Amino acid sequence: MIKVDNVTVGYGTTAFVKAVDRVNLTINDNEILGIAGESGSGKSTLMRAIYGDFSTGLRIASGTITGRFARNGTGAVTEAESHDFGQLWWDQISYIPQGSMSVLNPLMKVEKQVVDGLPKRERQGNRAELRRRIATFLEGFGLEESVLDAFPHQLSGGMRQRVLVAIAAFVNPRLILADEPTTALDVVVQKKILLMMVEIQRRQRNSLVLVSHDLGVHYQITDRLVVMYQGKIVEAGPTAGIFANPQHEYTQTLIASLPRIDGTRAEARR
Amino acid sequence: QEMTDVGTPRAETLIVDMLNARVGNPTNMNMYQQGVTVNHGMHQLALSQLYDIDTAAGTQIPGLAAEMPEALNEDFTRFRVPLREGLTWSDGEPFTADDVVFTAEMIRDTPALAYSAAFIDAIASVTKVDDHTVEIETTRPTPRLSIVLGSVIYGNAFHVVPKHIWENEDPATFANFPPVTISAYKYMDHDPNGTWFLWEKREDWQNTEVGQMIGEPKPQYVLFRSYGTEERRVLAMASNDIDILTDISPESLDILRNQNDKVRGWFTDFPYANLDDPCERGIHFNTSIAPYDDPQTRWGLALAINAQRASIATFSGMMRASPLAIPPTSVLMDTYHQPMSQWLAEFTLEDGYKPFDPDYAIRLGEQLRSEGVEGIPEDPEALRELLGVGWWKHDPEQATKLLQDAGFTNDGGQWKKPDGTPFTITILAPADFEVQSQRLAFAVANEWTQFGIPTNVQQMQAGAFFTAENTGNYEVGSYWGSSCAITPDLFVRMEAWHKDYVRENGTPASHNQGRYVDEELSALIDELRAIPADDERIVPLGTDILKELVEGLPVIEMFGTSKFVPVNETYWTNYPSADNYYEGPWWWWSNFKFINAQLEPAAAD
Amino acid sequence: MRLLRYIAGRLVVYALVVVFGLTVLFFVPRLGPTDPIEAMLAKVASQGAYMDASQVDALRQSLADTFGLSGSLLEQYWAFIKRILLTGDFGPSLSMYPTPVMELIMNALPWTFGLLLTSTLIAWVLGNFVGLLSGWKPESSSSRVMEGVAICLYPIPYYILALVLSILFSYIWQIFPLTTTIRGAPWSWNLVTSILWNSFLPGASIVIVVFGWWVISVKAQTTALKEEEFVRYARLKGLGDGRILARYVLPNAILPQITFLALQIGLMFNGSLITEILFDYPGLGLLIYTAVLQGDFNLLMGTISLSVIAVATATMVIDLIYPLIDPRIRHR
Amino acid sequence: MRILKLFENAPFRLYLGLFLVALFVLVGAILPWFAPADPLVWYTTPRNQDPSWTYPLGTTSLGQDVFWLLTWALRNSLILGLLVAFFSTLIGVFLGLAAGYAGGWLDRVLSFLMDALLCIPSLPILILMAALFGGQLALPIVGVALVLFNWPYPARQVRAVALTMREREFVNVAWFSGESSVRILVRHIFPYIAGWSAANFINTVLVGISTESALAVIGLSSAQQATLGTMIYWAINYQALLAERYVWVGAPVLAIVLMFIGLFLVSSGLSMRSAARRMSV
Amino acid sequence: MSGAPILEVERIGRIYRRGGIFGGKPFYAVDDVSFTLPETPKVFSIVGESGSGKTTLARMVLRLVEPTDGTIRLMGRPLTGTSKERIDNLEFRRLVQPIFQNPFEAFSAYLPIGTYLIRTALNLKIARSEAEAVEAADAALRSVGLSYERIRGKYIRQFSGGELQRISVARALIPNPKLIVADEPVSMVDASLRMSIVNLFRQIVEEKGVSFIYITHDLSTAYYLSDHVAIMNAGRVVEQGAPGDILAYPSEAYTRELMAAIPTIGARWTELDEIDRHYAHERTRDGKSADKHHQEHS
Ligand SMILES: Nc1ncnc2c1ncn2[C@@H]1O[C@H](COP(=O)(O)OP(=O)(O)OP(=O)(O)O)[C@@H](O)[C@H]1O
Ligand SMILES: Nc1ncnc2c1ncn2[C@@H]1O[C@H](COP(=O)(O)OP(=O)(O)OP(=O)(O)O)[C@@H](O)[C@H]1O
Ligand SMILES: [Mg+2]
Ligand SMILES: [Mg+2]
Repeated sequence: MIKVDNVTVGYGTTAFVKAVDRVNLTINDNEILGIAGESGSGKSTLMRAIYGDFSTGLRIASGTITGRFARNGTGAVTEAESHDFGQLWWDQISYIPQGSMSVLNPLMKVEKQVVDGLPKRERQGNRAELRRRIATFLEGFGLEESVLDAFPHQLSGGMRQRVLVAIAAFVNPRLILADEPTTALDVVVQKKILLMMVEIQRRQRNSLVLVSHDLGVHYQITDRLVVMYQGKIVEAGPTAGIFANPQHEYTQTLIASLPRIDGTRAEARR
Repeated sequence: QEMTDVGTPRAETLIVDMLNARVGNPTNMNMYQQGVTVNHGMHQLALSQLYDIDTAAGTQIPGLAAEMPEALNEDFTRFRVPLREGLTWSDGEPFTADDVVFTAEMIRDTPALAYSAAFIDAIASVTKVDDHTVEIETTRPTPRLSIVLGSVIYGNAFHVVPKHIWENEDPATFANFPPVTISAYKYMDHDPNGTWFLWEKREDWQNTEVGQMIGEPKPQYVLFRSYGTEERRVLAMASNDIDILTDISPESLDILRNQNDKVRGWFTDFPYANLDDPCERGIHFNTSIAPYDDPQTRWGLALAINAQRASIATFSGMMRASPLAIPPTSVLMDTYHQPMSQWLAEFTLEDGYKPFDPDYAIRLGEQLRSEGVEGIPEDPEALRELLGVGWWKHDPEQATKLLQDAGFTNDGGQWKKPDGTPFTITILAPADFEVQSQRLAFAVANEWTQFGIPTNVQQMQAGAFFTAENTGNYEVGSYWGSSCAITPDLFVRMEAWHKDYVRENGTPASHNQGRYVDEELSALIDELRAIPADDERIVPLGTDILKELVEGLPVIEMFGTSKFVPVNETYWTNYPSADNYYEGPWWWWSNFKFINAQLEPAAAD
Repeated sequence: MRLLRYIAGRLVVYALVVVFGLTVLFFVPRLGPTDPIEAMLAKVASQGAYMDASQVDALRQSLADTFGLSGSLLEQYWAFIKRILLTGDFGPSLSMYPTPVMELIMNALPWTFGLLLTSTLIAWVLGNFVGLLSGWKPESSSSRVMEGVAICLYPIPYYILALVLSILFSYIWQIFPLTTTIRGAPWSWNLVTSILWNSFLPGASIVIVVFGWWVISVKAQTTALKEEEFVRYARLKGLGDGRILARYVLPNAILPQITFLALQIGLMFNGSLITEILFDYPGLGLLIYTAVLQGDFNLLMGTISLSVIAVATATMVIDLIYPLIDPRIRHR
Repeated sequence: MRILKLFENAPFRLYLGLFLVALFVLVGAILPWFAPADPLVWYTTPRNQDPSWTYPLGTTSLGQDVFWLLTWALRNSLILGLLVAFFSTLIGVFLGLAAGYAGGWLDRVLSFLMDALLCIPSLPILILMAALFGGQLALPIVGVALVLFNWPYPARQVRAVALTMREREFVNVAWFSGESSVRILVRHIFPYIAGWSAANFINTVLVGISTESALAVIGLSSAQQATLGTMIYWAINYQALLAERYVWVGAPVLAIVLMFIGLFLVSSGLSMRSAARRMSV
Repeated sequence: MSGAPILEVERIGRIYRRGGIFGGKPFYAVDDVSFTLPETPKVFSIVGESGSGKTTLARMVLRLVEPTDGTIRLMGRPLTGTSKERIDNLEFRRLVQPIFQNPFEAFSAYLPIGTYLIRTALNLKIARSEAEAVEAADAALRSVGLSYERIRGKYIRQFSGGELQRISVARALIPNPKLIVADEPVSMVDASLRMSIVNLFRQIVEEKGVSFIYITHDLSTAYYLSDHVAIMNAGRVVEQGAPGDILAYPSEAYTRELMAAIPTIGARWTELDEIDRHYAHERTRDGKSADKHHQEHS
């Protein structure tokens, strides 16, 4: 679906700062692709480049990102470069930005923010009907219908995050890019959201790219995993394979360092 | 046909600038109430006084009265006042002695009217003799009853009211609107916000004093209106929206003449202004406060002034200088200034110094001519007549000497008072209600500062200004005080200098705000008080008083007031002017009705 | 219950503010050097009418009695506060005795309110509009020109601006009248047009100046908002510029301007003073000015108290309704 | 439009603004010392001259050299405007911060004061004070009065910001770092409103200068001191505008406008630059 | 003072209001919570889902929020109230230091980060001069694997979250406090750093004798790090004890739910299988994934 071909991405107009270095990556139809990596390794940057969001001073220095989208129903195929993805936003691709506590308009009720930006095909029926569909959809995330009438600040962080995932998924896109959608949420909520995302992916049979630095999350839901380190992809392959047999040193330490409830405790090492 | 924006034909409407700007309570025309302004035509056209003033001759004339009052006893306390016959009120009722008597009693019986107290203080009784005669008794010898009950300058508070209207009203609350009027015009319309008032000529104008004395007034309508700031008034006249303007600055007149060739001042040429205003401008002292209590100081300060420069600074030289304590109007110049110039020239200060400079006008004339001003007479006498008989010399050396004699010291350019403190002066000046005094204050401050005494001007709004002046809360001030005179009889003007009126600083004084005590002067004033206005001793006494004032110099008198009062001849002509001097140009006085009656419509081209 | 407590608390503050304002207003002029009686006498004297000294003294005494300026300052103060708070009566005007102050104010008020309120609102709307656009697209040349115009007009001294407007539009091109002449039957179309006609220049002069201020402040606001996460997110949702501006930037930029508007009402009364003096416009400002000049205590109290009360009320009303407009405050 | 493009550029704005402001400071602070004669004194020059080499901006109807008069006026107005702006911003920002940060009774008292002062229209009171202080306000008194009426504006705004700042975590960190309340206000919270304060400062400079000129125009300021306001006052008094002596009345007006533009460019340039610096890695 | 427990929390509670246009109805965010931190340095974890009152509790200990009920005693002396014994601000800040959740919010964007460390050393009288303060800061930074040289003159945007959090820890260490209250210190930090920070805590407890209140929703780090765990739900402590005991044999259903939500490697959530089963017949892919899951479960 998306082909990232030897791409170098960075920031700055005068002095170019490299953030993603000669990366090759393919996103297939109907899969959950995980991206792991330490902070600052360029995960978000890669996501922005794929989404085609160049508003932050992002620049593709070399290489290309091309996409091929088959429309639901008609099957018409659109091919484009990531620079032209703008026209596909919130239609073929949707995006859950990182650190999304403040991405909702404080003066708009949640319902409006879900509807705002919906492609035509998803706007079937009258307002009441649409609302009911959204409400049902949200229920799947453990959110009551009343959330629709709330202003963002009335929701807890976990609720807001779920709303964001819901907004991005309700569009029914071919590709969802989720940048750390569950970081900073408690595990109970995290689990709910992850399950929901899997469920949606299975139903829509679209593609989901999930960025997370929590390997446990990747283990649970991704089909394929990419590990980034200092702007480069150091390891890629089916998730199970990587956990079974990590190749790169960084991946190995990551997996090894995860605490387990039944495992050793720091105190015990005394 | 061209119409005004109040809906009258422009050619039949005379538009006059309203003196006190907008009227806040336009539907109250009860002139006896304290806060009612009647400068919107009521005073000038619709009301009438018992006695009015002929400003060209400088004499009082009968108005509603048929003749000047006749004293019935030696000590001037009883008078017979005959009334004009054949007058009617604007509602058709005849005007009789009953109206006069009613008015007097109404005032006396209504203490809520502020004027009541003043009236009772002066007038003991008014009684009817017949339908057209009353007798008046005063509370004290009053040789000049016509001054107490009639207009000398501007107007008088005593207005006869129609008995048949007022007898059923409480004068303290009665609004008198729309008013029943006695003179040739009646109320027609007004702006609810008080920006304009429209008056219409009465059909029975013959039954009015104006009709009897002058004839039919030509303007069918007279519109009094306010245009606000000076800029606006100037623009309005430049665009022919106003025919008569009250006071403006010389610069404004200059602009008007450039913008519109139908606009003219009192003179067609230099100095444009009317110089016969009966009030004089000068620098006043609170003579009860050191160091201004010393005549030496005052004389020193006078000689430190370059009057020529001050004149140009104030009104570009368009002023008539006066060293005497009366305004240099044509009438008074003939009576006093010219005859006294010999005495002035020989007058010496204590140290033998002769301060008078008879060539002031000649030198100013030269300077103005050199600055390119046209129309300055060559003849020295004509110049003196125009710019004044002379003024005090500008002599900084003598000024220094006088000040040092008075105990001042000057070390290194810094003047110190006799008590050793630095000598600085603050001149109290009107903030924006009297431009000539205000500018004069700055001009004199400029002179004194150049002489070496730091002087600043403290401008005050009217209310604060008069409070300060009356309570003596000032040292040096620039305004007329009570320096107005129009007739050769100087009583009105000089009475104010009597020591009886001196009050402590802090207590308001009604006269003699300069708190000047001069025994000889007061004795002369006592003499003047006792004789009537037509007595032959009037002028010699007046001369003596003026000499006394020159010696003591409680005021540095400087210039007569120049009135820049332009008219626009597009719609009306035959305005009074220097060449056509049938009245002075005081459009806001009660005698305006006589001017109005003599205007002619401009020939339609 | 909490709602009532909140409102009650706000009302108490409101009352205190008003009383504080009235107190200042009571004492400041009385500490001043203007004695209304002397001012009144001066008015008589300045017209040159002759009265001899004993007559003047008699007049002075009778004026003091009628104006009721007797008793100690504190007594006058309590009487004043009681009278105003209980009856809203400011007594008679001193300089226009015996016309009641309330009557004068009521005549002037509609003019001032009509002129100031409309022009302030127009300026607010225009200013917000232009400020929003130029903050949104600072690189477009039209927004730069607008900003430039606003910045150049805003600092021009008001007096000069008004004067130049008059010269241009009333004298050189005689479009608008030089002075206010309002004619027409009550409630007639003529009256309305006449009012609009006469108020245009004073209104325009206010709009021009105030407009500049709004442009500058709204532009700053908008520039900051553009960086907000939710605006960027809206863009990432593929929303068009118009939509983002209308639904995301505008409401967030406008909200703080609403509180500003309340403050602006206070400045409005300042502005009215000069405008009305300049255009000879029959409103409160001119009345205040007259009152100051004449030392007309009662009128002064009446007019300024009214503006204090108006501003205090406006701020209070905005404080009270603000939670209804801004959901964030509502639920804090 | 290429010129306009330049304004996009923070340094350009900043430098142009600084240039303008520096020019005014230079003209106002240095040139007055070189005036050939006291420009306030009348008749040091011929009257009503048009601009020429000897009189670069012509002379007034009172025989004053407009150029030198302008330099003096600029000096006084600048001093007045800057001092008023400095103190009202300082007091406003500090009290606003204190009220918002401290909360409790201090907040209540200060908020009350702000609300109350904001409700009192300043111009009539200034006119009253003009009467109170003897008809004509000396510049320092005008200044004090302006400060008194102007500090509540920034204070109210800043208080609102401080209220939200109080919730920010870094304020707690600062407290645990042992910072005193004053230091927290000044060093930690203030920078967040510094840009806003600068804008307010600049606006208040203008308010100071223009209120003074409003007072002057109705004859209530100190007419014998040279300020931009009194210059306009005298020009209006002598009908310079109608008499088409545009330089006399135009010079002070243009000076006010240019000064404001200069200050505005400095403040917006500064905020653009500091934003750019914080964003850069 | 010796012998008194570092912290005694006795039946504290805190009321907030929620809902409604103005105010709303009151509810207990923290309700009747008691626990004690013994004198010997320990890590005390408080675990619970979002909104369970963890932060409120921590803030009461940090004196940032006034408790509505109950008392808190630090080293035997009251923390709140008006009594003379009450610990003054300076002393309190030398004894207790916080670490907050969001490292990007913990420092002003307008101050170089170094300032915070220097000021802490100076204000809390750890150092008497700038030079001493730099030394103290450097020492603290080195104990978290950084150095003063590396952070000198830099601003918040120039650091990663992990670095910032370590700087936060370093700052908190400067006064050698008795107690550090860390409110979700690692939830915003990536996995590799998370463990290094957690290990850092352990190391600090052991080497510097500092006690920790460690607040988290992540049971695994709590289990890994702490000596004592309290599980909170809806403002109450539902269960507390040694981590081994509680987590091995959770008596509360709530605790079990928490445990089940941890994305553990090697134990796939059963719910995922259900989803896959539901959509299995629709999957177009080769079915490898289904096999894969099978293998791992066996
Ligand atoms: N807007 C920007 N301008 C300049 N540099 C940036 C910008 N955003 C990120 N960077 C830099 O690019 C690099 C990669 O950042 P990125 O946000 O992609 O990392 P990440 O893997 O998403 O990290 P995290 O897990 O912390 O989100 C970092 O060094 C970062 O400092
Ligand atoms: N200032 C406040 N006013 C009103 N309610 C509050 C306030 N602070 C917290 N609450 C409420 O108190 C409850 C407990 O909040 P708290 O922040 O302590 O939970 P938490 O366990 O830290 O949650 P999280 O894991 O999301 O940080 C929540 O319902 C919250 O909405
Ligand atoms: Mg990222
Ligand atoms: Mg929390």
